[in-house]
Parts: sequence; structure tokens; C-alpha cells
Amino acid sequence: MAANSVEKDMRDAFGATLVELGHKHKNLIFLDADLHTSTKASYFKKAFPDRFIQVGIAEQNLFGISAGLASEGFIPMPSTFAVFASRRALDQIAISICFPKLNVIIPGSYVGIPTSRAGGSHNSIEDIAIMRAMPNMKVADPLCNNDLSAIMRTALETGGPVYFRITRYDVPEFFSDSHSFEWGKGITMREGSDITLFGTGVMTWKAMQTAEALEKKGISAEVIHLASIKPIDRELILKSVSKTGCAVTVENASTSGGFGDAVLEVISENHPVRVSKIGVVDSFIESGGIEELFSHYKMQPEHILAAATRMIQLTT
Amino acid sequence: MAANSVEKDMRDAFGATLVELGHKHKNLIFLDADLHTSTKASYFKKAFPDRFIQVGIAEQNLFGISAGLASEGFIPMPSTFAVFASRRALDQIAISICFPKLNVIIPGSYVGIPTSRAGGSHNSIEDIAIMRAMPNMKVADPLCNNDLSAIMRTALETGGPVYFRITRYDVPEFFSDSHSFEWGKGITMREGSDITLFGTGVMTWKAMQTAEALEKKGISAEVIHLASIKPIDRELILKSVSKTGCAVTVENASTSGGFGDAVLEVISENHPVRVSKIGVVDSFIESGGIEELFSHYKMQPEHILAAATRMIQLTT
Amino acid sequence: MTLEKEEIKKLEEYAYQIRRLSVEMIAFSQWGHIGGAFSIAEIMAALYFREMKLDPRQPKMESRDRLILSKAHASPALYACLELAGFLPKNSIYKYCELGGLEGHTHVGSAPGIEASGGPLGMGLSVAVGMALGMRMKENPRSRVYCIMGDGEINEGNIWEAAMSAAHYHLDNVIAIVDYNKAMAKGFVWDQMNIEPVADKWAAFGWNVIEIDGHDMEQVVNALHEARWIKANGKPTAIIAHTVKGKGIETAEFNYKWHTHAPDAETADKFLRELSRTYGRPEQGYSKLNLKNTKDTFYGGE
Amino acid sequence: MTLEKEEIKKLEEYAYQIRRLSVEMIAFSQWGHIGGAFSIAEIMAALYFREMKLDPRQPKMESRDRLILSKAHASPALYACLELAGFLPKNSIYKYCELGGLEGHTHVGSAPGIEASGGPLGMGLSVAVGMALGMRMKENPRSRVYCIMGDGEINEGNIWEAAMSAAHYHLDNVIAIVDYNKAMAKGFVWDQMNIEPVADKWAAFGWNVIEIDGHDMEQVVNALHEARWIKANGKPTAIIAHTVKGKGIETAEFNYKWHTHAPDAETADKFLRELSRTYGRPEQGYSKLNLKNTKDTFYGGE
Ligand SMILES: Cc1ncc(C[n+]2csc(CCOP(=O)(O)OP(=O)(O)O)c2C)c(N)n1
Ligand SMILES: Cc1ncc(C[n+]2csc(CCOP(=O)(O)OP(=O)(O)O)c2C)c(N)n1
Ligand SMILES: [Mg+2]
Ligand SMILES: [Mg+2]
Repeated sequence: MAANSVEKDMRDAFGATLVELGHKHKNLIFLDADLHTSTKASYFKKAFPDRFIQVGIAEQNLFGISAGLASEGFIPMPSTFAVFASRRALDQIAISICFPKLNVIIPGSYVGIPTSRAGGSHNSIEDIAIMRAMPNMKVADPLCNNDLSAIMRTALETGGPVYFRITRYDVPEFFSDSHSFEWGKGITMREGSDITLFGTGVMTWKAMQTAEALEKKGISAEVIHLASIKPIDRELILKSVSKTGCAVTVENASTSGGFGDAVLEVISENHPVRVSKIGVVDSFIESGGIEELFSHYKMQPEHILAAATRMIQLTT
Repeated sequence: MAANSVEKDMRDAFGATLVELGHKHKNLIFLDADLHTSTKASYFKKAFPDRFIQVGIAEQNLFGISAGLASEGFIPMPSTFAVFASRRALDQIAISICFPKLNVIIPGSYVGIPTSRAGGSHNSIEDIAIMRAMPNMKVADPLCNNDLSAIMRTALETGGPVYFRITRYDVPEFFSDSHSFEWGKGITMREGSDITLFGTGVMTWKAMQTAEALEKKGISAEVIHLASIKPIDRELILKSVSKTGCAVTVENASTSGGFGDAVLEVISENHPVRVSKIGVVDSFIESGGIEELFSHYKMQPEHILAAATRMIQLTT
Repeated sequence: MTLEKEEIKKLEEYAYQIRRLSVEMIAFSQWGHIGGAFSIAEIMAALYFREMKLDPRQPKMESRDRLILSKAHASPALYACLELAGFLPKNSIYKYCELGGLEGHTHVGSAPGIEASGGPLGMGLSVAVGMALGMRMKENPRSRVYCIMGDGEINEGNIWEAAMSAAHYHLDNVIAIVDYNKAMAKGFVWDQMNIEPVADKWAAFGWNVIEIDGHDMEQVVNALHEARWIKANGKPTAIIAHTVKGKGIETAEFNYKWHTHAPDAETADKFLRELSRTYGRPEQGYSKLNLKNTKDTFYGGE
Repeated sequence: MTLEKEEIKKLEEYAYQIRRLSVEMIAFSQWGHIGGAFSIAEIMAALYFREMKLDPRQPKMESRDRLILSKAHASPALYACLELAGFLPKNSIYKYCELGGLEGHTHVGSAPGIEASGGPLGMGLSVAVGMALGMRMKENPRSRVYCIMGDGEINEGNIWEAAMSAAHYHLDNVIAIVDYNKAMAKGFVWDQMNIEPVADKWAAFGWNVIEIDGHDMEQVVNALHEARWIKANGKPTAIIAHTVKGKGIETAEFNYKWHTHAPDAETADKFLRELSRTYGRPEQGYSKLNLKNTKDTFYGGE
């Protein structure tokens, strides 16, 4: 699987797919909390003005209203920045939405490091951990535009509650337009035998770059992309580590309770191997340039490579 | 270490220790959100009426006011049920309190299964995962009354932000009055060689019962109590699994992102062994009797025992 | 509108039954909130047995009225109505707080006729707003969404977010009822967090406001009628119902110590007998008086 | 109170400088919110250079007044004041949004003189209430806590929780300022979520209310004086300041498209020249016009 060189803002893919889904699902309603031109939900607003609800800067109300709409048979998509989706209205998400298992699809915009200069209050790093801890919630983090679109299509087909991430970061396109997404299914991006790099979201790209660098050093890395964080592809994870014997997980998020821990859980109970987690380690992401921050928080291919080398050395 | 047979409600220990600490720390302020006779903060209110602030049923305001008090040099203790501490005001906790690293001590009352008949909206199971994911936050879950008191004393000495749990469950007293607590230090409750049972909170008691049952079967279980979940005692964890070769973690909480994952993280990177996690698996805890619920969610000694036996069998 | 004596008597009988069943289930489960269930007994009776369009055989019927009990700890009053109205088989109330039974706080999954899951205060009005918007989109102009809140509950900011949006969207199909029983869980409203001038707050947030004595059945029925038919002026309507927490049992009245407290069998028996006397009915005690209690008394006391 | 012309001129010069520095830092960092920084320029000037008791050498001095910029995205206005008042060394503003520099949204750790971390809207008033309670407990009757909120921001329920509690605790040492610039991030307030009647809302929540033109320096100064000394009547005071988003640059005025938008160097230069002309100052452009931009234009556009 080779990366297409065209890089496009993931938000545009979000907006375009929204419109596509709006045509298909007549009961899809978009709810905004004063951010639609940032999230690019403006595409949907333009196409379906009557199915776009502005709730103002009131995220608790945003999710509460969505619960009400869902119980009336609509498919609400309440949208805000990921920090607010995960931290500002969590009781509403848990009890009004997840407990009754309502069909609400939650996009979390502007996640992790690439939120960049907005700083510590806006750079969402705990959202995977938080959403994964919500009973009944499904969680996904796409690598690229076609991955995102596929996740959105599947979310609408399979029903909520669903949380998925949107990253404002220019990632090459790894998949074709007809790419499909299935809950609990990972993708082997690259086969290898010495170590597995488990990636989610845009970090799978950095994992791919790492694998190339490792190859030059004569190390064969398998790269597995797990956009579906919950449920997670237990079989694929186990098959891979049975072969490689060690692993590194990489995520554009905090390592506390997030994607890495979801992988660890599967491995530790069934086939324990050495695993190192790459991500933000217990720290707010302060303002800065995107790549500067990735470097500062030790999440660049070079850091993944160092962790991988260490895991291999300690294993053999 | 043998359990004292006197069982006393942990909330009373909370109230009594609050008063003790109120005498010692003149700038300790208690803030309540209409629950003080349930949490037993009423003891403090009676002793220090001028240092007790009622904010009504408004948890966002509760934590925001606490941030303001802390920046004025007070040590606020904003108190509510654990579900609301973790889910209702998380943005406030993250940005008003944790980001500036303010000295706020947060008790989370009524955690996990023993919240019993109140049901799914009140039985806090994600609070460990959520609080652990907050940068700068320290997290603890006491086993018994003297453990709780020790945690509270240390929290006031070492400073916040701190989150600790209070369980409404009658647990025998395992420690003496002079018991002390240190962040990042675990306690070996019982030595063993075949498996390690890592417990936190009241579940360490169930781990102890499991170890006794295992002993009757000729299996030697080590029990390690980790009240300090964040930071966690890496050394003790690694020393123990190096000896026993497999482990079970037990917590009165969801297994997603919580205590079990904190233990896994240490083990997986440094000394991978097989580990099974006992706790609530991705599910709301509906209303029911306490022991009935522990059984229903497979968190009784018999379930820990089954997991331990399985881990041992698969390991050897 | 003048009501016939008969109709009022019928509704008052329902209020009596709501109180009785509430005591039965709280005593039996050894968990629950008497005070806040009692203060809304007349309101619930008027809603379920007169004002709301409902069909127990079609609990999801589109043309029904919806009720969100935002103060979800008062669930016994709702469960009593559902049983009395035939949504639940007789004696279902003894499944209150049982595993697989009726959740301690209202939960959609517990029984037909429950419109929202709750427990955390302050969230119900947003759900009501969402339903009302949804009904508009489905071109259902007849149905109404009722949302019952506690007076302490309106401390919650989420309520005011929802209130602002209901006015913004001209949702006159939302009818909010504030159970102004003057007490919260641990004290009086004026003392713990004053909400006055409460009518002005709702008015300033763009609502019609009606103030009533929430235990006077005629006033309750008239206010509901007015809210539905007269005030359909593009503004949502808030009914501020002045009530007494624990109304109907002397020791519990105006007493926040009975906010959450499960009576033991003997006390339950006493309460139920007192209730029958107050309502001029043949004295009748607690039906499970002689059953041995096997349950933890959990929140008991406070 | 009539102000001397000289004093007004001095404060207006500060407002001008606040706007200039805001453009400088936003253009240089290629990130930030011009509209909401400009609408509070007069208010910030009046606070930092007249009303508030502050000492840059003792940023934590107990007797100081405190300011919480709850609409923390307007941080450039605050950083400008801190630099102009000597809390920060000259040219610190070019560390805006740099790693280890001044956070995009106000953050306690970024610089002395910042009282609270922010970014999520709606949280500052609670922090102000906490400080005011703390000052009371420390028997500091002189200091005041100011809290500046956006008009869109008061959609947030947390604001109303805080507002209710400030009145309950008679915190007349809290002075709230609502920057009523009529626009939010993506539209006009009346269209996206109407907050009217906004003065009634604050009054119903137990506050004194003063309405002013927030760009008329005399009105601003007088309102701050009144809030501190005249309205010290046991009620907190809310100043509703009618302002214009983006005030001072024609294309940005009343234009929510400039809510968040970093001008490129040429545009910044144009803006700054326009500003000098408007203020009758010698024309002066963007100081970094000839520096090559190496930064991602992040929020740019919208
Ligand atoms: C968000 C939230 N905070 C706290 C509680 C705990 N609690 C349950 S009932 C109650 C008091 C409610 O008072 P009020 O709204 O006046 O209800 P009523 O008097 O009708 O019982 C409290 C604080 C809760 N359920 N939800
Ligand atoms: C809780 C929260 N939701 C959303 C945002 C994103 N956001 C930043 S500024 C803004 C608009 C603010 O409008 P207003 O309060 O009117 O401020 P001003 O006009 O003064 O810029 C929004 C929605 C945020 N920072 N916090
Ligand atoms: Mg009440
Ligand atoms: Mg504005």
C-alpha cells in the first residue's frame, strides 16, 4: 500500500462526506456549537440548511439535545472540538446518550499535537481514553481522508454511540476512494517479522515512515493500522505479535488509558510480548509549531525507531 | 498483615480525618455540592463552619471556585459523588486546575459497585481512567479506613491536584492508626511465588481472600496493594512479576484505561508476563445488591481465582 | 376552566396512590427519595391521568406527549404512574432497584414509557429541547414535551443553556415544571443556593411563566391546560409549582432529612396508615410488613 | 465623574497600543483572534492603566486587583497590557504561541500577571467567584476581581452557575464585564443563540447591571468607578459593554470572519497603517513585514 502524494485537509473530507451521507440518510441532523466553518460542517449547512441546528457555545446542551433528537428517531451528529466533546459534556454523553445506547455520532475535531498553537487547553490528548471508557461507545481514529470517509459511512450504517477523531494535519492518502471500514478490523499496512508497529490515526503515517527507516537498518517492521480502537482487532494483534515477538504502539494522544492500553490489554492476557507506547506522556501540549511539538513530545519517526530498536534488543 | 475485624464505614473515617486535617491546615476549605451529610463532610462543617462553602448543585462552579480559592493560597477540597467529579466538570478540572497545577484535593465519593441500588448513573467506574489521563493529577484508591486517612494526610502535605476515591463498603481494617502513605509506593500484603495479585482500593481485600483460597489449592499468591495508582510503584510491580511470572489486576472500576492498564504499562515495557484484568468490562452497573453486583460483574474472589489459575496454567 | 368535583377527586385519588406506591417501593428496596416523589404527586397525577396523551399499548406512539423526569431520583412517582396507567404489569414496582428491574434513577432500558435516562441533575431540559425540535421536524404540532425539574436542580448551568435555546427556537411545545419544594438534598434552597427571583429568571430567559400551588389539583390542571393551549405563543412555558417536600406525611414535610431515606417496614407501615387517614380512606398499612428485610439499608438516614 | 481630557487621551493611546501589539503578535505567530481582542481594547486600557491596582514588580501582591480574561482567546489584548505595564520585558509578545512562550490562550504558567488558565469558554466567572470568596476570607476588602466574558460565551451554563453563586454570597467584590460585540465565532449572537434580554438575565440572577458603550473611554472609566465604589451594595455588578467586534479596522469591524484569522504580513501592514491613520498618529506599518514567514498559517481564514 503506497501513500498517494496528494495531501488534503482532513476537514474538507469530513465536510464532503457529510454531504454525501446527508443525501443518503435523510434523518441525519448536524448540530454545531459555533464552530462549523472551522470543522467544515459548513458544507452540510449549505446543502441541508433545515437539518443543521446551531446551539451556540453550550456543549452540555449540544449533547443533551442530541439525545432528544436520537430518541425521536433522528441521527444527530453533535460537533465541537475534541477537547470539549470529551471534557465539557461527559455526563451528558455518558448518561443521556451511552446509557440508553442512542444513535448519536460524535466527531471530535482538532485532536492532538497538530492543534498546535492553540495550546494546552485545545490540544486534545485524553479523548481516546475518555471515550473508550464510556460503556457502549465505539471509537475510531482515521489515518487519512478516505479512512475518515469510510469510518463515517460505517458509523451511520452500524449506529451509535460512536466517537471518531478528525485531525487537522496533512497526511498523504493511503487508501482508495472505495476503501471500506469495519468495526474491530485492523489493516496490515506492511508486513514484517522483527517487530510490530501498531498505529492509529495519523500516527500510522509516522509508523510507516519509521518502518522505512528501520528497513534501511535491516530491521523488518510490520505496520498495523487500527483505526477501530474500540472494538479492536484482537486476532490481528495477536497474529502479528506471535510472529514478531515485540511491538510499539503509536498514537496522537496521551498514553494514559488510550490506544496503547487497548492494545496492551489484548497482548498481555493472551500473548505477552514486550511493548513500548509512543504518545504524549502525562503532559499538556503547549503552543508551538506542529513538527516542533511532535519532536518535543518525542513522537517523531526517530523516537518510534529508538523505541522499536530497544524493544527488539531487549526481546532477543 | 491481618485484617482487623472491626468494620466501619469509610465515610466516617473521611469525616474524622477531615476534622483532624482542618486543625492542622488552617487554609483547608471544604466545598460541597449539596451532599455533605452523604459524604460525611458534615463533620468538617460542624467543626469549621467558616471554612465550609456550599455551592449548591453546580459541579462546574464547584471546581471553578476551587481553582480561584487555590490561587488565593487556600487548599480547597471540592467534594461530590465520584461520577460527577469525573464527568460533570472535567474541563474545569483539566484547564482551571490541572493545567496550572493548583493545590486542589478532590475526593470522589461513592465509587464503583457498592454504590449499589442508585444504579448506572451513580456507580462510578470510569473515574480512575479519566483522572489518570489528566496531566499533573495524582490518583489514589484506599483499601480501608486507615489507608484513606493516610492518603488524605499525604495529599495535604504533598499538594494537589490530587484525586482519591472513597468507597461506601465495609472493609476490615488492614492497617494500624499510624499507617502512612507515600505517592508511588505499593505495599506487599502477602508474599507468594506463583502469581501476583495487584489490587487497588477495596478490591485488595477481595484479592486477599482470593490468595487464601488459592493457598488451599496449593498455589502461592503474592498480593500487592497499590493505593497510589498515579504515580505507581514500578519497582515493586517489576520485582514481583519477575518472581511470580504472571499476574491479575483487580479494581472496583472499569478495566478500560484504569488501574489495570497502569500496571500493564509498567509490565509490558519492562518485563512482559501474562496478566488478566478483573473489573467492570465496558458496562454500566445497574441497580442491585452489593454482593449480587460483584457477582454479576464477575469481580468476586471466585472470579479472581479463576483468572489467576488460568494465567498460571497458560504461563507454565 | 372549572373542573368537575368528580374529576378532581379522581385525580387526587391517583396522587394518593402515587404516594402509596412510592412508599411501598422505597421501603421494599430500602433505597429511594420520598420527599421529591411526594412533592410532585399531584403534578404527576394530573399529567398521567388527564393532560398527557398516552397509550400504554403503544408507548412509542408518535402522537403521544413526552415526559422527562429530569429530577430522576423521584423515579418512584414515575414508576407508580406507569404501573397505574398500565405501562407496567401490577407489582412491577417491587422490582425497583433490582438487577434487571427498575433502575434507581429513571432509565430508558428499565420499562416502556420512560423517555430518558437520568440521575445526574440538570440534564433533562436539554433532552426535552431535542425532542421538541425533533417533533417540529417531523411536523408533529400536537405533542408536548414536559420536563420536571427540582428547585435545587436549577442551580445546574445545563438548565440555563437549555432554557436559552428553547426560547431561541420558539419551542412552545416544551413545558417546564419547576418543583419548588424549597428543599434540596441537604438543606433549604434559600440557604444553600438561593434561586430567587426564580420567576424573573425564567422570564429573562424568554419563557412564559405561570406560578401555582402544586398541591392544588385545580391549579395544576389549569396551569397545564394554559401552558398547552393558551400560551402557545412561540415562547416555551415554565410552571413554577410551589410545593412541599414530603407533602402528605407529617414528619417528612418540609424536611430535607427525608430527601433520601428508606423507611424500615414499621415506619413504612406508619406512613401508609397516616396517608390513608389524611386522604380519608380506610386505614391500610405496608403490604410487606411481615416480610423479612434482606437488603442493605443503603442511603438510609442521609 | 468627569475625566480630564489628558487622562482620556492617555488611555486611548493605550487602547491604540493594545490593538497594534495584538496585530503584531497575531501576524507574527500566524494564529489568533483579532476581533475579540479589539473589542475590549478600551476596557483593557481602562483597567490596566487606570482602574486596577497593580504592581509589575509584585505580580502576586495581596492588595492587587485581579483580572480573569474568561474569553481567553482574546489573550493578545492581555499580553499587550502586560508588556505595556512592565510585567513582561519588551518584545515578549513575539513569543506568542511559541513553545515555552506565551500560550495561545491565557495560561498561568506563561507569564507573571496572568491569574488563570483558560481557553474553554464559560469557566472564568467561577474562578473569579473563588478568588472573591478567598479575598473575603483573608479580610482583603479593597481588592476586586474583574472577569471579562464574551457575549457568545454567556451561552455557557457554567456562567450562570457562577452568576447565581456570586449573588448568593453577596460578592460585590466581583465585577463582570460582558463584551457585547454582537458576534460569536461563526455568526451573530442574535442569529446563532440569542442572549436578549441580557440585562434582565443578570438582574434576575441578582446582579447590579450597568450598560455602556464599551468604546467610549469616559463611559468605560465611569462604569468601572461606579462598579467599585457606588454599587458596593452586596450585589455583584455586571457591566454590559456594547462594543464592535474588530473595532478599529474597517474590514474586521462587525465581521465574524475576523473572529479567528491571522493576517499575512502585507495585510498586517495594511491594518497597522489604517490604525495609525484612524488614531491620527504617524503612519506606521508591521514591524516584521520583511521577515520571511516560516510558520503554518493555522486557523487562517476561519
Ligand atoms: C449533577 C448531580 N449532582 C448531585 C446529585 C445528587 N443529588 C441527588 S438529589 C439531590 C438534591 C435535589 O434537590 P432538588 O432538585 O430540589 O430535588 P427535590 O427537592 O425535588 O428532591 C442531589 C444533590 C445528582 N443526582 N446530580
Ligand atoms: C467551551 C468552548 N467552546 C468552544 C470554543 C471555541 N471558541 C473559541 S472563541 C469562540 C467564540 C466566542 O465568541 P464570544 O464569546 O462572543 O467572544 P468574542 O466575540 O469576544 O471573540 C468559540 C466558539 C471554546 N474556546 N470553548
Ligand atoms: Mg427541591
Ligand atoms: Mg462576541
